[in-house]
Amino acid sequence: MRTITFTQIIRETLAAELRRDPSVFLMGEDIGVYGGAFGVTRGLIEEFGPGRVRDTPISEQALTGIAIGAAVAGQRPVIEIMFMDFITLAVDQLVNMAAKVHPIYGQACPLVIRTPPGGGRGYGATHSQSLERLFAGVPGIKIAAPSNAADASGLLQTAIRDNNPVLFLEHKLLYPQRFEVDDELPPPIPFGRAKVARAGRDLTIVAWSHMAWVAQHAAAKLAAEDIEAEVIDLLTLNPLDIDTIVSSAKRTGRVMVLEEGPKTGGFAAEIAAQVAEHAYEYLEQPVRRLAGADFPVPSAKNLEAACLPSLNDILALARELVQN
Amino acid sequence: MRTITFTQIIRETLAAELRRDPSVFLMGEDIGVYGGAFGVTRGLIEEFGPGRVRDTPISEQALTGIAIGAAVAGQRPVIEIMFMDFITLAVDQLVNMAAKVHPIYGQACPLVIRTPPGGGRGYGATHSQSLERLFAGVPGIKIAAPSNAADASGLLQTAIRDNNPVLFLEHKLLYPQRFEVDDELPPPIPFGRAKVARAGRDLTIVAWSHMAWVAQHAAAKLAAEDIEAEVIDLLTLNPLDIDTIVSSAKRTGRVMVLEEGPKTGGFAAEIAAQVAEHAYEYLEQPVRRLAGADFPVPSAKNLEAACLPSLNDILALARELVQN
Amino acid sequence: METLKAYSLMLTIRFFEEAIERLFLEGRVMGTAHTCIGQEAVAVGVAAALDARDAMTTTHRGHGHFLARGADAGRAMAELFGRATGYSRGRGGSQMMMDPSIGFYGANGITGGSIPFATGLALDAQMRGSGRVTACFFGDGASNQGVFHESLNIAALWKLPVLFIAENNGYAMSTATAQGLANPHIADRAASYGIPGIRVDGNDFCAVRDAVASLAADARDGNGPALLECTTYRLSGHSRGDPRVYRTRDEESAAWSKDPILRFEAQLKADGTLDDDAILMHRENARSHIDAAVRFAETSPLPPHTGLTDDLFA
Amino acid sequence: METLKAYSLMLTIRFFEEAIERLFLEGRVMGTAHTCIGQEAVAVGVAAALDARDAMTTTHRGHGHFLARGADAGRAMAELFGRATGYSRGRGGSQMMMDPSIGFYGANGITGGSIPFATGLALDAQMRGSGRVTACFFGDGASNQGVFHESLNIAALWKLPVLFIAENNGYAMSTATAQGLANPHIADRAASYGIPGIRVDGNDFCAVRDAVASLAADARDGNGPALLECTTYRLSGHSRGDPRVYRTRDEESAAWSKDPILRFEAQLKADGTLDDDAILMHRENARSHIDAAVRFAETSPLPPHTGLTDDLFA
Ligand SMILES: Cc1ncc(C[n+]2csc(CCOP(=O)(O)OP(=O)(O)O)c2C)c(N)n1
Ligand SMILES: Cc1ncc(C[n+]2csc(CCOP(=O)(O)OP(=O)(O)O)c2C)c(N)n1
Ligand SMILES: [Mg+2]
Ligand SMILES: [Mg+2]
Repeated sequence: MRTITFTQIIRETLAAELRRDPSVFLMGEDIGVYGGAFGVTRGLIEEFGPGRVRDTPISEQALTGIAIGAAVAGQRPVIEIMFMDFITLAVDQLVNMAAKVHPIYGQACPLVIRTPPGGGRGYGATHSQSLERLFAGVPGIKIAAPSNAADASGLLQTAIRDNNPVLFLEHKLLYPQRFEVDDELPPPIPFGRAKVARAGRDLTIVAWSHMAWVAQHAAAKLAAEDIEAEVIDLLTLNPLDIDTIVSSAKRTGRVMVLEEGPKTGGFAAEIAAQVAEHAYEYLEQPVRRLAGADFPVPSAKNLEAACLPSLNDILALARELVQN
Repeated sequence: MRTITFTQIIRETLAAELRRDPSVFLMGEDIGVYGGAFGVTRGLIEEFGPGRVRDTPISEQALTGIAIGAAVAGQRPVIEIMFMDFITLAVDQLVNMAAKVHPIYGQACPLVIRTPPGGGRGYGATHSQSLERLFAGVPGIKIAAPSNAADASGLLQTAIRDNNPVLFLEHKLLYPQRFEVDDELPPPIPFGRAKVARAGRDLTIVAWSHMAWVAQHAAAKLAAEDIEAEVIDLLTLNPLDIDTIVSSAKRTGRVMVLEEGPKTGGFAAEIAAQVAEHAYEYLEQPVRRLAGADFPVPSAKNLEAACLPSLNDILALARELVQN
Repeated sequence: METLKAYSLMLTIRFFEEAIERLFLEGRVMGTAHTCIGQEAVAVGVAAALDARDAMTTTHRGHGHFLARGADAGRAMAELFGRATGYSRGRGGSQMMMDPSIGFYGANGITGGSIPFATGLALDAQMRGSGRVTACFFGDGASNQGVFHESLNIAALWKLPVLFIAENNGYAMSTATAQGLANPHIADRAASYGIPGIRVDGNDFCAVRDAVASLAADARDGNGPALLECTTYRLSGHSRGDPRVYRTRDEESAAWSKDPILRFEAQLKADGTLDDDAILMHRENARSHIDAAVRFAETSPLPPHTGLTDDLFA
Repeated sequence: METLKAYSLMLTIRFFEEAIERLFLEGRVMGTAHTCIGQEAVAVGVAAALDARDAMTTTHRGHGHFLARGADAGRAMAELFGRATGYSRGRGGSQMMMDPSIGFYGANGITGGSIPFATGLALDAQMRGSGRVTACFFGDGASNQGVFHESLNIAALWKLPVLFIAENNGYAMSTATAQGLANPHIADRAASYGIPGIRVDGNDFCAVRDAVASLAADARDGNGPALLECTTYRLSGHSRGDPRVYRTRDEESAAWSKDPILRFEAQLKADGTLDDDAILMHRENARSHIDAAVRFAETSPLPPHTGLTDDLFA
């Protein structure tokens, strides 16, 4: 065992995949010598050279489209979009091209888009968004959203080996966090199997990415109050492992879905809708969503905190759920 | 009273607004002499000239951004995105700029984006999408989605007079449809008030845009089977009139939400989640969503039909709902 | 490519497109399509200069490019008819067909959408050292999309083997080139990226072929991309049902007098390659080729409409 | 704008930026910010050539532009401190401030995002006939965004009164201009749109001011947009905590020797406008101006964190 940051394990995983398969290459803005805005790719250009760790101009639309073309031609590009907010510039290429490659043309499109969503760093309204909602409703794009180092590695390996476009979320608050992991990188983790990160009988908390990490902290605190929360960490939003969620919901009868992005129109709604459809008679009360405010993420610390779901919000809602 | 197509009433409404307020102007690709891909603006350039009916190059991102700048400076641009699929190119400008103008900078941004979503014409996977889901989860953008001529006119007037970005959906299957309307254009219709398009006691059907039109046909057929469906036509998705939906749900206890776009990650999920939260004890069974397939809209007629929700699907689900 | 092969491909394209226009009018084909009548010399000129290993991307107006590259007319037609035998099994329609086995990577219906894709194919070729050159078609209108700028800049920076072929056919829908481009000479845009920008008469098969051959050789030698502007004219309407109010019938007649096929025929007659009989024969062959394609398409089965969602992912 | 006013604005900007770097190090300011040390002559040179009615848009590196345009340093600083008195009431932070009352329309943190916005301001000016010219700042890196191309094309087509001011400061984050632009002369890109493309030494206040004055007059006369490339150097790191591994300390020292402020001072001394005492006094005034701004910011109240969602829409 060893301790490693989320940043480091992603870097190691990228390095391992670059070594394993010559068709894997990285592309993004300032990912070479600079190592990326969050330092994830630091050092990789030294080992793999500028041909496989490609710095691009500031051209998110083209760099994404170029990756799609290269992917269809048989490469396995892993691109970095520096902040998830900038993926708005690549929506056309992802929605109208990448997502259509297999269903319409019958070709593979092995492409990974790594990008950090999320607030909490005071970066303001265009550097803090959780925009998985832009793609969660687009058939043809897989979405992985790990909450810890080991899962990030296993999921990233799967993403890179997958023959479809995979949006890979690396929440910026996770980057500096340290996790205990095996000395060896974990094996690939299959997509579409959610993880019961903590078992519990009193309520189910469904979450992904950084919120799944927060949820586990919340569950530990709740345990001290004799509330046993089951935490389901989705790992992937598409494919969605609704079965694991539903079977937990049937056992606990109380479900909270967490989401960092604004409440309205988020992916938590999809989960809530599916749970209600599939576990209807087992629910003691309606599925509750705890999510961000319907407002852009402001930069001032106190405003930002007010707009994002907090540990305390989770504790409060958990108590309310079990009391009813 | 007179009969008018959806296309015609939008054209008349645009003309009336152009006459009423000199700060209103139109901008889009081939909207001048050509009259737009669907002919909506035909004839307007003759009356208002090329300064107020502005043809642009094929540059969706810039034309949207230019409209935002002009709007903040005090104009009231009404832009046309020829097919909704192309709005993917303007997501950055809408999400990162237009939606932030008031909450962050405290300025008004009176902008209307008119665009036709939807399938049914065999246009294929990049000319048939219903992409309101890209914006339904973005705080700061209003969405109107009429299902008939009178509502389209009233909502469009409101949209143009609103001080915020409004995405205005004109489903392409509605354009040629004929509707009975008053000789005068109707008054503006306030946003955020859903319409009970048909009253009924047995089940509630929630829909918007073209699906709300189909829902009314379905309800008429169901009435012949003694099933009285209440049809709620949202008119606007944001603001969402959840109260009207919930009070209907409480009366009928059975709710179906229709959506043309793919089921997963759509706006129907949001409605289902909210109804479940607010009408929980009144529901006889879980809210059901009837939506498009999780697949791009194919071009072949039979494939396209298989991917979009049909009248018969609605009838079948309605029967199932009332039988349970 | 042999000259007569090129000539007969131009005829095939013309008759394919004419058939489509007819079939739409007759209601036998649905959806939409954009025909390239008048632009055949660009498609065939480019294809004639490429190798088998090379690649091509196209636009919404792509039947000509696809046929020039060697597509089966029957399967292309079947796609327009929405049949199981179509290149996209009826899922794609006119604007979305691909056949990597002949180096043809299609379009997606988004104006300009294939420009970065082509650039990515060229990146793949460079990484593999495959010697492949990619020809990327796009229209005058598409050259106003931001992704054109982004892609050319990157292709030039990385010296990727891609030829950007602008089909300046006078119009983007109803927008005349000079109404869409502040500087209507697309080739001038090459200077922004420090690459060659060349303009040729796109109705002259030989001029197109020779220009592409020379630029492709440069690209293969590692000298990077180039921008080739082919001036031509879209004799057809933009898409079905276009009343063409944005231009005069006089202008169109003048353009018809420069029909690249008649021009090529005259040239081939002048140099003794063809006589009137041979022309007739070629025309007849091309026509029956298309007739057969239509029959094949129309008698092909519909695609199965079940199980689609299971085929979403690779 | 008077010369001494310009000089003191340059000092104000420099000290504002230095204060920010210090405040970040001390942990008194959070989030992120991009300082423009070394680029003051561009900001002030452009501002000096504009009228009160004119407009300006900026970039992520925008404090200098804002102060040059007349922003209150205290309110700008308060925005960085996340206070209620900040230009965006603490909602925007360093990258998102706007003040239409002085014709300043901000940026949004998206590289290149303001280019079409500025074009839209110019469209508004043209429609009103207000005589307003808009100065649109963007970096060398931003000039690779597609929306740059789209916006310049439209501005040129419609002859909009907008000046596209490229601050070529040598780098886009870690990417040297020649690594990001296939042709590193941004001004050359003007040819694609048939507009003037001019390059000036951006560290020379007078050169910038004079170039802008002349182009602004042209734009006001209805001659349309122009592209002005101002070459300069970002003496600061890209943003806080940038270790600047992508360039050498030698290169930086060479650039420091071209510090636009020292240069301007030398010039003003040479022509007799300033002596050493006056320089000291100006520097001291600017410093205490910034000290006061920091005090104002730090003692300002936090913004109320309730009721935000009620203020989403206008
Ligand atoms: C992003 C996008 N915008 C608009 C359209 C609608 N459209 C289809 S073809 C076309 C004109 C394209 O002009 P050009 O690039 O010159 O090609 P041409 O049609 O002349 O072959 C337009 C506007 C589209 N398909 N995609
Ligand atoms: C769309 C987008 N892509 C990337 C970034 C990250 N980023 C911020 S500033 C910057 C460099 C910009 O370079 P340039 O335009 O030259 O301006 P400079 O920083 O040199 O002033 C980058 C890559 C961003 N903010 N937005
Ligand atoms: Mg054209
Ligand atoms: Mg720069």
